[in-house]
Amino acid sequence: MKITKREKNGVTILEVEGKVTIGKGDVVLREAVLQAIGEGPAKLLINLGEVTTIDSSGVGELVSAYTTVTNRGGKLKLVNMPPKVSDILQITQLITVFEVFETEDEAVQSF
Amino acid sequence: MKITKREKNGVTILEVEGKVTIGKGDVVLREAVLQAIGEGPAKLLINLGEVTTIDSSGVGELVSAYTTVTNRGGKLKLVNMPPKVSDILQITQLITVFEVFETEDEAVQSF
Amino acid sequence: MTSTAGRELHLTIGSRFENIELVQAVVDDALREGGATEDARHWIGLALREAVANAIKHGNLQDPEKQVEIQANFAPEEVEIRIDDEGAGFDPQGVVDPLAPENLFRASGRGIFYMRKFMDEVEFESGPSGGTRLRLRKRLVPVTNATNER
Amino acid sequence: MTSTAGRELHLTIGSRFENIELVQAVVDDALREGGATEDARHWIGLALREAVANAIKHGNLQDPEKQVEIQANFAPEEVEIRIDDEGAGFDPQGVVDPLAPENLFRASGRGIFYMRKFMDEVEFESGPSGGTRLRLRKRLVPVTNATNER
Ligand SMILES: Nc1ncnc2c1ncn2[C@@H]1O[C@H](COP(=O)(O)OP(=O)(O)O)[C@@H](O)[C@H]1O
Ligand SMILES: Nc1ncnc2c1ncn2[C@@H]1O[C@H](COP(=O)(O)OP(=O)(O)O)[C@@H](O)[C@H]1O
Repeated sequence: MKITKREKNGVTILEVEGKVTIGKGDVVLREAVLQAIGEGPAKLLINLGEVTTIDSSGVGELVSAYTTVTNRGGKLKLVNMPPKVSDILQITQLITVFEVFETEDEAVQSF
Repeated sequence: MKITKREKNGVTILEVEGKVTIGKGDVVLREAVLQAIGEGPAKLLINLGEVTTIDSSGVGELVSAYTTVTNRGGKLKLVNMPPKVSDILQITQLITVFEVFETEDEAVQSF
Repeated sequence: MTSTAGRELHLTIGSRFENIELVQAVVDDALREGGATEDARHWIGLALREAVANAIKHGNLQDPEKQVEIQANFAPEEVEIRIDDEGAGFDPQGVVDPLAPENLFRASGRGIFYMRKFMDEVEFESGPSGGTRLRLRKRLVPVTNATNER
Repeated sequence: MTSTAGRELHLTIGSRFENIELVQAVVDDALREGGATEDARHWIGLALREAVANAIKHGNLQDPEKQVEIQANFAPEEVEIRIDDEGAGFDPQGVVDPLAPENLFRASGRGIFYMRKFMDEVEFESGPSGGTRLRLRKRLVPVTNATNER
């Protein structure tokens, strides 16, 4: 599991690669999100394009990241979701909670 | 396991790919050799470059091919042997039985 | 298709999350060699991950000395996987609904729900040593022209 | 390196050569997850293939109803694999030397010889049901300072 951080027009983009699963990937994601958002309201975009597996712990981290960012007056959005990841969020009715985009440009412009 | 047959300056070349192992690869190799050599004395070159695994049955087929071809007055040589395949033939002292070449050109010219 | 009939696989691991990788890899090999579809393998693998994660986390409380046992049986058109832990057991009736509005934003509580979605049957019982025994079952659709040669 | 300590793997297969792929894949997963070197995995995998091939061919005479059982135990620095078949057993003393000049051109008879080269210990015993029980053992060098592994 690997996360790369980039900036684009004031939006922080986290590119997530590999397994977002219990014991490792979930923790790495949590730390990357906390480090990326700092204290104030954040504009955070998570690119899930290279995620191979996500389990309920990984989903839990996405939800936590969403509530943390939102509670601080920021915005968290998702982009580039592989079909199997999208299925996972659909099943637990989270797909409607997140704003999800197909391309990074669309997503960045929406903030 | 896959075998491709080619001709070069009167030498029949069998390119072997994958697993030369009991139950499948060994049988496929045997049939390819018998089909390639026909009745008379043959010039047969086996290219082992893409062999991933060989077991004692695969080794046995190489030895059988060697004796069959030699008994009919033909020649069987080997080329492009991966280090792990070469180790296997070394351990059972077969490496000295076969004429082994590094490149196909050298091998073809030697017939 | 290679028949999976009569195949059994039994695996014992210490209670470390990293061992989930091994369990999934091994069961996935067996499913692939048996000609299961990519999709079936994916969802069974996810259910299995959730089950083993729960056994490690809630059952054995991550004590690496405590073991999780995985027993998989491959019938021609069904796979059954049994997961045993050495925990105190629990009552699955007490598990809350992750789709209830008050739970939607919780960081946990979706594992069993996912298992039920991915598998045909999910049964909890009390295991022989008092821990939880979980059975996962899924019917498999044979892939008629699967080439599982490498 | 992930520790393999305490891991056990048990596999039952019908006597078909194609099942050798599964056995090798599964044990290879366990070795890889345990941090064994590429080389160690390769040679152990080959020895295991020879052992299971013999159990299927000479032990169970390729009767698909007869089973081969594989039990692998992963200690931190050693792997032990036990292979049981349902055959009539045999006397390993009677096995001929494949390096003897009169045997060099034989098409068979190299399997046990290879096993002995690839593993540290190869032991044949009579199994509980009268078949052959074969034990393969190999010490593992942790990946960090492995130099001349075979
Ligand atoms: N093997 C187990 N042993 C004990 N309790 C368990 C076990 N599996 C699940 N549970 C209980 O069921 C609850 C719900 O599990 P689950 O739906 O997987 O969500 P989560 O693991 O995120 O809490 C757990 O919080 C735990 O209390
Ligand atoms: N599991 C077994 N059950 C019965 N006989 C066996 C078994 N394993 C090996 N043998 C005997 O030992 C001989 C040598 O085996 P091996 O060295 O593997 O060569 P090969 O299998 O090519 O004959 C076999 O031919 C067989 O007679």
